[in-house]
Amino acid sequence: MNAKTDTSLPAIARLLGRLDGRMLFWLLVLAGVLLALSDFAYHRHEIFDFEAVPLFYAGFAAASVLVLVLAGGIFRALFKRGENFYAPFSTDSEPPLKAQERDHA
Amino acid sequence: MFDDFSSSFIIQHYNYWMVIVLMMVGLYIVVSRGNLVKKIVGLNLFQTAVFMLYISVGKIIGGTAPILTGNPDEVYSNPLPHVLILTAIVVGVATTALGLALIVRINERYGTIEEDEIADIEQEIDRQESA
Amino acid sequence: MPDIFPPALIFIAAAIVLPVLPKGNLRALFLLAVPLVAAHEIWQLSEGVTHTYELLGYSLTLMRVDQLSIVFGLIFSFAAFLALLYAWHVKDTVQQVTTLLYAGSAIGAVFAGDFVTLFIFWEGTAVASVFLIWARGTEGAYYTGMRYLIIQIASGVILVAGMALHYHETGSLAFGALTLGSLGTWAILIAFGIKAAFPLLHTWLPDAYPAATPTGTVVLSIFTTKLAIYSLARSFAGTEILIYIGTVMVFWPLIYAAAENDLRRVLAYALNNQLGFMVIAVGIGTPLALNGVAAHAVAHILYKSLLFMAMGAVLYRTGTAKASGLGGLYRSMPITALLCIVGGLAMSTPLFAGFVSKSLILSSVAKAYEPLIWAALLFGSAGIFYVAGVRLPYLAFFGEDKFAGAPERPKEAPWNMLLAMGLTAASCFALGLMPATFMSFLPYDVAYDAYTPDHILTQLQVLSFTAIAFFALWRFGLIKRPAPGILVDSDWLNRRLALAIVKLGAYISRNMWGLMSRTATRRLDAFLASIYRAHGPQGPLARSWPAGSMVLWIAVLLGFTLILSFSQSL
Amino acid sequence: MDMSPSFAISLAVLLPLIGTVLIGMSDRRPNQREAVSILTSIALFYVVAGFLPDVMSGARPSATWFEVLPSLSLAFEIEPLGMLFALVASGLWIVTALYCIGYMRGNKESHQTRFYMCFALAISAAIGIAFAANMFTLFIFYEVLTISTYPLVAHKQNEAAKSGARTYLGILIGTSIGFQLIAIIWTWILAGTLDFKLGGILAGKIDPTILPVLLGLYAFGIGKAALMPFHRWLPAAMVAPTPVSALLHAVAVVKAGVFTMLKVGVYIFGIDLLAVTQASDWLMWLAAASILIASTIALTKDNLKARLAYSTVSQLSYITLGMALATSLGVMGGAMHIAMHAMGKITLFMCAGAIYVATHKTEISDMDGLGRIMPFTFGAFLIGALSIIGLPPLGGAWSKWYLMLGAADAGHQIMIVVFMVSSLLNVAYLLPIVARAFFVPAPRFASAGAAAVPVRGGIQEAPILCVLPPVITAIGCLLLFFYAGEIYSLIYPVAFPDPSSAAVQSLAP
Repeated sequence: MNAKTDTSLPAIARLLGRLDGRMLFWLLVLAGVLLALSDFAYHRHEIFDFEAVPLFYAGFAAASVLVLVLAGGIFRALFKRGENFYAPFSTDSEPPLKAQERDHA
Repeated sequence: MFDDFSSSFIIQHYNYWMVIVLMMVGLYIVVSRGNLVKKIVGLNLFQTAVFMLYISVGKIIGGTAPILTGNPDEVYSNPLPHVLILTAIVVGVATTALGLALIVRINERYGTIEEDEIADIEQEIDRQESA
Repeated sequence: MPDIFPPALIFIAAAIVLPVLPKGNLRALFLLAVPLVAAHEIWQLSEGVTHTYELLGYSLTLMRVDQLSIVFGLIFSFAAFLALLYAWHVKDTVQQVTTLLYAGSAIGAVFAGDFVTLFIFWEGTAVASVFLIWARGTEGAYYTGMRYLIIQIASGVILVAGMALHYHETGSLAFGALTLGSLGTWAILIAFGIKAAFPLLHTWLPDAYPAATPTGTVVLSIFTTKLAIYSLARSFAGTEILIYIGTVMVFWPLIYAAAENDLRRVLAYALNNQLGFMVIAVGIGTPLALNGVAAHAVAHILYKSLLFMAMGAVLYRTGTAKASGLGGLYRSMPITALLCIVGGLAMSTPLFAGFVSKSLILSSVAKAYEPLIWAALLFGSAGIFYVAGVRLPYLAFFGEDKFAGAPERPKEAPWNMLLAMGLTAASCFALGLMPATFMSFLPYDVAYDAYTPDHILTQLQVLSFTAIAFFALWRFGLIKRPAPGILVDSDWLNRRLALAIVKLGAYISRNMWGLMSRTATRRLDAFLASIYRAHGPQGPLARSWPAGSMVLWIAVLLGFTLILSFSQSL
Repeated sequence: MDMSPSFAISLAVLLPLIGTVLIGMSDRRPNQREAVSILTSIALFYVVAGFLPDVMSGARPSATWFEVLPSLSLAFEIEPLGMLFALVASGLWIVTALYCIGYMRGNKESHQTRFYMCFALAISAAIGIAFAANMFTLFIFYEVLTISTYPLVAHKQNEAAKSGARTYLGILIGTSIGFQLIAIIWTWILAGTLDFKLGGILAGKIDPTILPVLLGLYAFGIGKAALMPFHRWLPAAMVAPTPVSALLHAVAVVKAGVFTMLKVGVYIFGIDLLAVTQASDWLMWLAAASILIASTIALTKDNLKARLAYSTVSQLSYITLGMALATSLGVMGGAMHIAMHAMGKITLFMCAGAIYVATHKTEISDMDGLGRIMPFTFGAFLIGALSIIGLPPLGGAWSKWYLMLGAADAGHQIMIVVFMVSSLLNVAYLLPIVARAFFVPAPRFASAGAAAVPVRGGIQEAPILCVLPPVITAIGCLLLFFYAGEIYSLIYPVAFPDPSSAAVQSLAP
């Protein structure tokens, strides 16, 4: 089932369906490349020396995500426990909220 | 070794020494004899020793019996111990009578007047009661 | 201006009136009117001290109005309006009343001019808010609420202890700038720090927020933490240690947010991270930085509410907010998905409020020339966009369609939720579009232009490469949809370790007590028994002794007495 | 009301006694009996409140009944602390008198006449304690209070009640004869008087090194203050019907204890003497330990009344601690806590009774989901609990605040920590009751075979006379926050004696 063409879905859903594909990624890459190239065209008024390094921000952002993903992975490996770890003292171990509970709340 | 003082001390107080000996004999009998009648005898000996002690205390050398004679120079013995002991003799007789009466009762009850035998019987009764 | 009714009391009065109103639209309308009336009142306030009152010989200030309190008062009222609109469908009186009390307390605390008044409202926020968690009505929510409440009240009692010490030392109860140094001021800082979720004091936040009701979490996310930020800005502006505390706050929660499964908990951690931004700015303490604090609080309340609303809508419709059970939801909840994406963008994209406020904070840190802190903030900006702006919407709404085989697809969120989210998004947008108006509200009169080419370019680069990195890593399989399970945070220390220690202590003391009382009883019994043995009917001292030995003993006794009396007379 | 003060005082002490007689005479007519009980309570409150303006303006109305020995007489004098205690006891008696009717009828208790008679007798004793002018008078009424409450504790007359009452009587009489009486005689020998005098009567008359011993005799001798380890009577007395627990064990009896403690501290020793000699330091630590240990024990109790009883043990030590801090603000906090805790705790007890009347539940774990059925009762419970915890805007906040200030003044910062931890423990043992009742669904217990909640929809409260009084006192907790200033100015002359006054002058060496 392709969400992009599924006419039973609302128009916004179909639009979002397009984003879900490869297109978004390549659009982003295109925008990113353009923005990165602008570093060479535009001279910013940096306060810190290292800001002047070309592609500093782009690289820093990408590196941040990588660091975060890796750190998250390590934390997950170290600290992940079952949902019942604290049961019955937490809501994590409880079943999904039933419809009437949600309405009541 | 009897020098002048000590010999006179012992001799002059001979009555007290006699009292002490007599009293100890009585005490010894009370403590050591199991026979109740003998105990009473010991008690009486002890008692007599006490009487004699008091009477000796009251004796004044050269004194007469404390009966008024009309002579102002007359020396009398101290009347108080005598009176006291007169009473004590009466009490002593009564005590002895009571003691002997009790011994008769004990003899009837236990069939013996030996103290250790009585104690044995008592213990036997206790044991039976508690069992 | 004595004709102005204190806005906090508007909420509280409304909370008292509310239960007698009939349930339904009338009540919901009344609820919506309350924050609007309050906002209107606050709008009309002019700076100065109004409404002082006497309590036990203390001259207290109910309303101390300046630009800082007005900003917080306004955003609190407005956010309360949005949250109540979002909760239009809720019929539960308890939640309605406590929401009003909670908002009223927070606004009251913001306008408090002295510590006693602050304390009253401070505890008010603690007690009122816990009902939003308990209202979920499950065993787990009950325990979570108790933990939350104890920590919140701990903050209150530490505050009152700090107040007492501070008062003892200085004789002043004014809620103003403090210099860290004495025990009292440290206690006050810690009290604020608990509500501001300082590292290691933060566990209540990711613990409690995901446990509340869908609507309750939105309300919770608005007040408590921002009230703490306000208090820090009021009392501890320029305190250096806050810079380092804030830096840790930027990092630690972010890692958890990047790894969590429960998306509302992801948002709670993200919120904690954003508090770090504000704490750093408070630590910098320059007028520019404090403007940044106020601006970021406003922007952050709006976009974080929006994200919590979106996740609340997902929870409301699907029954879960866990990434492991979600995916592909854009098919059935497209508007929610779109608004969620807007919420993510609102955090730092130009044209949105978050961009302005973040630029303020970053600039203030740069001006203070703190390169490491600045880099940390940059990392935080990229990271927060990754966890809340990209990863979260993607996990919830895109990817594998988890509801493909379900008998019934989840429906789009109800109209009131959509409307509330739409309004929130619009306000983010409006503030971002009109930075000058935004700036004019801030406490200090500092000229600042967020929309320089530098800032825009920088921010766009950061955002686009963050997104690119996410999608690239997703393709390479380095980022995956998380499996069910929870992450143990430092809450393990109190929920497991401390509990175990307490249990061990209880076990030891119970047994020690038992042993002691048993020993004592045994001793006593033995003592009584020995007395009984000696003197009881069978006892040797009660038996009849032979007369002979009696006499002997009496003689011995008499002799002994003689010796004693003679030796005494000698 | 135009009465000579001495007559009015006698009237205040005798009114409940008259009430006792009248109650006894209307044995067969319950309506009349209860009307008498309520009217007496209102009249008593009226008489007691009549003293307030005078006392606040500095007057000290007094009355002497007769002299036992030269300078040792059965005499009364109203001073601020006694005024406060009398107001608390007589005011709450009205509420409790109402509540008694609801509870005793709702529960169909037997021997109600005896109950009401002993109750009035106990109030009379409490008023006597409050107004006593010397330690001798106080001691007599102290013992009367113990003995008159014994039949109340043993009311149910079953094994549990009898054994509880035995513990009650044993500890209270034992400590008062064994320690307090000795202390009183010792004081008499040292000071030659037992009159309460601001600034104390012992200064300069006792070797400071044995001062702690005398203080210890008093502290343990006042068993009603439930200082650990002589606290066992309080939980033991919880076998009594709830109104008894409410008034006597939350208000009259225990408050008589801590009131005596404050009196001894302020009027026998004098806080200056205690502060200078640091004789009360050990008592402060003991009270602190008592606070924390009793709170911890309360956490483990599932029986609601037992939990409240241990909570009382802990809260009473606040007052003892306030006295032992030996600072003005500590005394102020302690005195305020008498009123604040009385109001809060009576609310909690009456709620516990209302729950019992309505559902016959005594265990907290059986109360899940009850809140939706009894919202007023649990709402009042919540407010009472919050006041005990010390949260604004409820009365309990002020007393805790002054105790903390007192601790700061005394330089014992660690005591502030004790108060903090105790607050959190209060949260941990009081709020779960409300939270579970409102928010944890009930059914799992209904299926477990326990006494199930009658599952009819809507509200099923206890009789109105059981629910109204706790609601009134809950509102009282709220009002006390805003009117605490009145208590403050009432107690002020006691806590902060005028340094130029004769009483304080006499203290100077």
